[in-house]
Amino acid sequence: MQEVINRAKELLADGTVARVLGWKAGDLPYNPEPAYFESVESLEDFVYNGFCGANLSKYMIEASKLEGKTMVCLKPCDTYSFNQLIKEHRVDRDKAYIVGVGCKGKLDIEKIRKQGVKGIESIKGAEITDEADNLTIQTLYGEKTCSYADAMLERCHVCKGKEHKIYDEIIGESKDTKDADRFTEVARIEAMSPEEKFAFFQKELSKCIRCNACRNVCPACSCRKCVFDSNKFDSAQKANVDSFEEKMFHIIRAFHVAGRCTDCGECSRVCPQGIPLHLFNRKFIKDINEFYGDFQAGEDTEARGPLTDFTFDDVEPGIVGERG
Amino acid sequence: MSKEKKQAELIKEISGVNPLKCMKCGKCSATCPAYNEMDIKPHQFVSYVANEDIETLVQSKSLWKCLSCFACVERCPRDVKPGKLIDAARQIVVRQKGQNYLKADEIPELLDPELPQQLLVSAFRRYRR
Amino acid sequence: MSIEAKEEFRPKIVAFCCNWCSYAGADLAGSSRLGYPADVKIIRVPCSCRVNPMFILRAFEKGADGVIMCGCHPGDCHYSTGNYYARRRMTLLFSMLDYIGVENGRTRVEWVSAAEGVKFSTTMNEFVEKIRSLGKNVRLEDLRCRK
Amino acid sequence: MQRIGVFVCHCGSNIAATVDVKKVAEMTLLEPGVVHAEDYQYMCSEAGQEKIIAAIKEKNLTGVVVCSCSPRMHETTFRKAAEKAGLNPYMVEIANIREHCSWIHKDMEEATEKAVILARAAIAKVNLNAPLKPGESRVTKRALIIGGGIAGIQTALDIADAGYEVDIVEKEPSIGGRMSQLDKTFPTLDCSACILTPKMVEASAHEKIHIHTYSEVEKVSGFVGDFTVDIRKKARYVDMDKCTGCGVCQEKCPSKKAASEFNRGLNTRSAIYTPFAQAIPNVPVIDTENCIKFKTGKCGVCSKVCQAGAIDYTQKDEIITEKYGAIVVATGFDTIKLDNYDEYAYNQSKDVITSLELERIMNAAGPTKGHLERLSDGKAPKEMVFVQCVGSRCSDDRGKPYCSKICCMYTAKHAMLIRDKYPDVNVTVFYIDVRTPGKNFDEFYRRAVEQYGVNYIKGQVGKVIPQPNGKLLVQGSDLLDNKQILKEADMVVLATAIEPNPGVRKIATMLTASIDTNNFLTEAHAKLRPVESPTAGIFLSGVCQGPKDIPETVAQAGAAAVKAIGLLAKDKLMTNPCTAQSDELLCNGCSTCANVCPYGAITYEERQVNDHGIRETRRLAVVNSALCQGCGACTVACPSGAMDLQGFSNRQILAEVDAICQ
Amino acid sequence: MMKYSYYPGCTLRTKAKDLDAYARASAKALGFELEEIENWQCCGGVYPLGSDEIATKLSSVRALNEAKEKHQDLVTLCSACHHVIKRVNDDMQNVEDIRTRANNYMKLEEPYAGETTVLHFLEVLRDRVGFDTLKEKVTNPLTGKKIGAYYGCLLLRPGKILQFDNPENPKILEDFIRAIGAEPVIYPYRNECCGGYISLKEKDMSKNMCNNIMESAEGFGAEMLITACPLCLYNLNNSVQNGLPVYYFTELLAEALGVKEEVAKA
Repeated sequence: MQEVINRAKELLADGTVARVLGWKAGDLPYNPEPAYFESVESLEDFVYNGFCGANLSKYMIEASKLEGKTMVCLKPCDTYSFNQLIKEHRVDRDKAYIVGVGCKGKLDIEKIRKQGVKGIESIKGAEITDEADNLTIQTLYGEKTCSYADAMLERCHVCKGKEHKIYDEIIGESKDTKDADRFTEVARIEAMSPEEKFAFFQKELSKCIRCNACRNVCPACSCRKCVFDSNKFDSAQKANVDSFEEKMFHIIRAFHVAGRCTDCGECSRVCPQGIPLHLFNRKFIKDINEFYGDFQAGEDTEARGPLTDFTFDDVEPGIVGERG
Repeated sequence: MSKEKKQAELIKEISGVNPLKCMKCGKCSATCPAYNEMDIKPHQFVSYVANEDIETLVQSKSLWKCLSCFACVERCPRDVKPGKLIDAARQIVVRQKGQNYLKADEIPELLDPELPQQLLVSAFRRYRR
Repeated sequence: MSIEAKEEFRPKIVAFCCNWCSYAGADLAGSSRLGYPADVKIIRVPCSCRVNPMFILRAFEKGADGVIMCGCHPGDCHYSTGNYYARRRMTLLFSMLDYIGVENGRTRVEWVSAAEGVKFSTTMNEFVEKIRSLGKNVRLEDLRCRK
Repeated sequence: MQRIGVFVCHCGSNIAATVDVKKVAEMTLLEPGVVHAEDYQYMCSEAGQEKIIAAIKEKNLTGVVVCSCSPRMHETTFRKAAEKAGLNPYMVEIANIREHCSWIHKDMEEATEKAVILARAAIAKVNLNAPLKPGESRVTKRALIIGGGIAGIQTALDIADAGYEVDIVEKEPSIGGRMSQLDKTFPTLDCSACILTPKMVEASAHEKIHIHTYSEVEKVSGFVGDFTVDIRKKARYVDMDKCTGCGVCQEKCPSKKAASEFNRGLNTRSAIYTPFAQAIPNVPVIDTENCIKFKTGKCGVCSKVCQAGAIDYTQKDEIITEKYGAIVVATGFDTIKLDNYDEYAYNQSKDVITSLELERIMNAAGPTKGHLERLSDGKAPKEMVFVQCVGSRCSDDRGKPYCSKICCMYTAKHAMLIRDKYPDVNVTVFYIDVRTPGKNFDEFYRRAVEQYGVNYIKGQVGKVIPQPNGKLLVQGSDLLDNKQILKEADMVVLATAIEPNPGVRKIATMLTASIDTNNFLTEAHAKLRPVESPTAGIFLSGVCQGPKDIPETVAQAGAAAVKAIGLLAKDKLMTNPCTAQSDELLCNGCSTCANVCPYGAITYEERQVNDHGIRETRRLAVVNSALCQGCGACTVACPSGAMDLQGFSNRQILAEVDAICQ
Repeated sequence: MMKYSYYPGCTLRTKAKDLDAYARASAKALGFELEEIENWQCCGGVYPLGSDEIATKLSSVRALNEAKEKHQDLVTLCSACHHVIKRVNDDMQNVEDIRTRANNYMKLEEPYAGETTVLHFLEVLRDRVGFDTLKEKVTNPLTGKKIGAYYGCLLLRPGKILQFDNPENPKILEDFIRAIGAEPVIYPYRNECCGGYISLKEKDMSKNMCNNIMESAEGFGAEMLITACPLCLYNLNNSVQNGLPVYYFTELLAEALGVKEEVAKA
């Protein structure tokens, strides 16, 4: 962390960048939040630890409009989103100084809580340089430990790799934390009967309160104005009126980001209701891989997205029924 | 539904043939190796079914002269398959009790020591219920 | 069996037809008097690639029991490539609908050329039959909008 | 709120017999925005149009819905009528209650109910319509003809005579097509070459006609009035400018074993060759597959003997790119392969031939120098049998379901010519039906029977049985005598079905011209627009559209030329105003729309916008409405909904969906 | 050694034992084995054309299913069995009604839906062994023999379903004849019916037809005929006086492979 801060200070001091986009500590030990730092002094508040899951790519859309360069800290998986945003002309590469920060998997406080850990005062082992395999948690009720891996975000278990896809420099080591197949859950649902599938999604989606947190955090959902807020489709909605509208919102959202979604998992991370929203996006990713060949959005800034491309002998939509 | 119509429908159902597809080119009759033995010719079979004159058809000698060699089926340009119609008509006859073309007591005199099993088996299948 | 006579289920079916092939195919079905149930109502779009998944979901929301999209055969699109994009879009959309438990068969894509009046009619007959066998769309419709 | 008038057409009894038109009019009056509704016998008639005009004027209508036949029939008619009354034509929508309703439903109640719903959808759409103005696009005054047979040649001559530049692209080394292979033509028995070659010469000498033989269309882009086409000129290995056509190279070429395409493989040709003596251009090509020089590197005889030094083994294929306002397809036909019909013993016996092969045999320049003889042993035949409908009228997927149309007549021709030239040869024709509609056609066929004594037997042939003595036993039906016939023949001629040239599918795809299951190009309207493809700017000439004989082909070729001239005569074309448009406040500038645009009609600009007080420079999509053809691919690709299609907007289509699902 | 399920059929057990024995011996010489399926029942000799008949198709389905369970292809030798079983298999693949009803009768653990590949012995020679390989293995080529192949009707038709060879101009037997070193004689009647099915009751008629076949083959120079069908063999032999000799193709195969003697001894 200190290395990043030192470098940020240098870049600010020599005028290479006008500001630094990183994280600052929140009110609790496990909720750091994205922040801009415009002076060397303000960097005192900079933090970077296992709880800095937030993907800062999307902030660069606004930062690209500002005067001067912005130093942005991107984890390996965040760089996919950044690439995708470059491809869509939403961020200006020249306005960004990308520091690829090391990552050994990010933590999910909910997972820690689910292990029965309450009244958290401080957490040790979440530091990025720390090689500890366990987290030591100081709580009101005494010290608890839990393994780092068990506390990781779902997305880190299906890590895309430790490589930064785009950067100006890299600070710190990264680790590939993949230990699961990312399509297991999708495949499990696919194997259900229609009734079970419907019941599953109805149960999950009925929790939706249309807070739009998923949309707001999503680096692919970067429209100036969402269709669900405009009158172009008579679809401006305030809240869901029935179960269909939730479905419609989430299907269309997933459809709009299909072929563009890098599977960064931010939607599920931020959902206050804990809806596994990434299951929609991953379904499309799985289908795209199966139907049109493996594709990873954000791998580079050139490749044509699968929905703006075709081959003469693509599968017919009837495949859905035939596949059963 | 009249009896004739019913029988015609039955033949169409059993054979899966639509006689209306026939364009009366005569290729079936041109093809048939048993043509000269037949009183009603293969192409006429189609017309008899289309005209629902099944009684004449089932009385005809042709029923028993057809070799089931499928040459007409293979060559029919309209997918009408007269051979299937003939077989269906034969089915109608043998399914009616006592209408066997081959009587059990006829067999011994027809037998010869070289006769392959298959011939008897198929004769039974073709001519008896 | 209930004592009351069961009212025949008349599905609501929306058919999106591209202007150049399928709409003309439907016209040909008409001029050839090749019937299909009145449950099918056609919406003319310039090309199958004009069909937004929103339109299809909206139809279901408003109570459609089935939605079919027809376009030119791949390779014959009036706009060269429109139906290729449409094919990918619909494949993914249908797959998603299947994924969330909407019965397979409520959606369909069929390529019908301007010369295929027969195919248009057969397709619509088949589709209506399929939707009738699936029954009312209860999974996706918006109950508020039913009269 | 619009003020909408609804006009319900009876179409005589076409609609009114199944749809309660009065009720439709009545019901639509209840719809929002509708201030007027009426029904009339024939809305498309002068009087009907007057009614629309009057109502627009009297009731200040801002929108019109006509419930009638398909918009593909009369949308333009009604839009013009609205325009006369001062209403923007794009404020008119059609509810198709004929093709999509009255013609396919029987029950009045049901049909009426559906008609009302279709009308509602149209009304809902008109409520959201906005006036549109068409743009203009230019017309390149040059036509491309694909195919250099009689159809292509005739179309080219007619267009060129009207003063426009024409390019003919022909894939063979010479123009002339199938007609150049024929010996005589029916029903007047002219020599085919005698009437064709003057036309070939005329075309090649015409200053406005540019012939590209041994060439193929490689790529087509653009749209009506403004096509861009890449043409591949295959390497001939002979310099067109230097070659004098002396023919010495062909004479001296040591490789003479290649099957002659022109003679249907009945004899051979040299590796350097012109397909026939009157070839245009009279410049040979080298067939590299059979050329010793190309196969082994040795030889070079042709180069040595060529006085003009025209042989150039290093020639490469060349791509030329040209712009055209109109394209005419004249790709013609070939006979089908007979591999599915071995009962006729075509593959088993040399003496069973197709009619086209007989043309070559009868032709003085053909493989037998015009003598009728058996190909197996060179003997003169005494008994000839002709079999009709070989592969035609077959619905069993071995052959073609359609009637090839020309066989009855050319078989009568063949029979007559043989009986005339060789009176001792007996000719028997097995036929299913003799079809001779056409001027002097039936008379022609009757002459074959009455004057020339050709024996016509009604019935198909089941099998042709080669005999040990070299003869052919023909087993056929005589349906009129109810007999099976066994006839011994020396030669059997099969009237083989014709099919569109196999390459046409690829061409149709490039042109986005629609094609039917038999590979015939589809016409814009089966009766009323028979020489136009539904794709604007593409015209059809000859057998590529359906089987036809020479007079019909020439007539259609002329018709296609007139249609093309009609297009080329215009300086500008009104473009479809139903184009895409981007809402600059919603556009993300993400380029997704441009990625799916087939016309390259979307570009990006950095522009100042004022978004609710926020002034900033944004990257924005801009649609070039002259290039946009209005497919709508971009509108669905656009995630924010910034891109919308005029005339088929998101809200209009949703309104239709809502009205139907109501 | 490659193993195939084998369906001999009734006649090969009785009157046409030779056809069977020569085939097995030849198979061994060629490196594959015919494993007779257990408890096979007669196929019925005639494909039941009536689309509503199920019971008469069940014996074929049983044989097919047994091969499926053993994960083997099903080989037949008799033309009639081949015809019946292949067509029933096609029904099981493509005719939903027949498939459902047959499976209802059969009560199998896993329903049968035409998964088994049915091969005629000749198809094994052509597609699996290969005529080139066969040619190499021939030790006793029948050089100089002019042989006419007699196909009859059951092997070839309906061409679309049997997918055996071009029904109007077949060549598999001719290729076979070449492979065993002899010279094929092509004659037009080789795919015409011999009238076997009616020979029981219409002797004159079938005699006439056999004569046509024999005369045509003889006319083109054949010295003998070979066939795959016991019925054709019987009929050709019995209907024509002093006609060409007719053999099962397997007999000549065994001879060419040098295993004929073994069979004769056994």
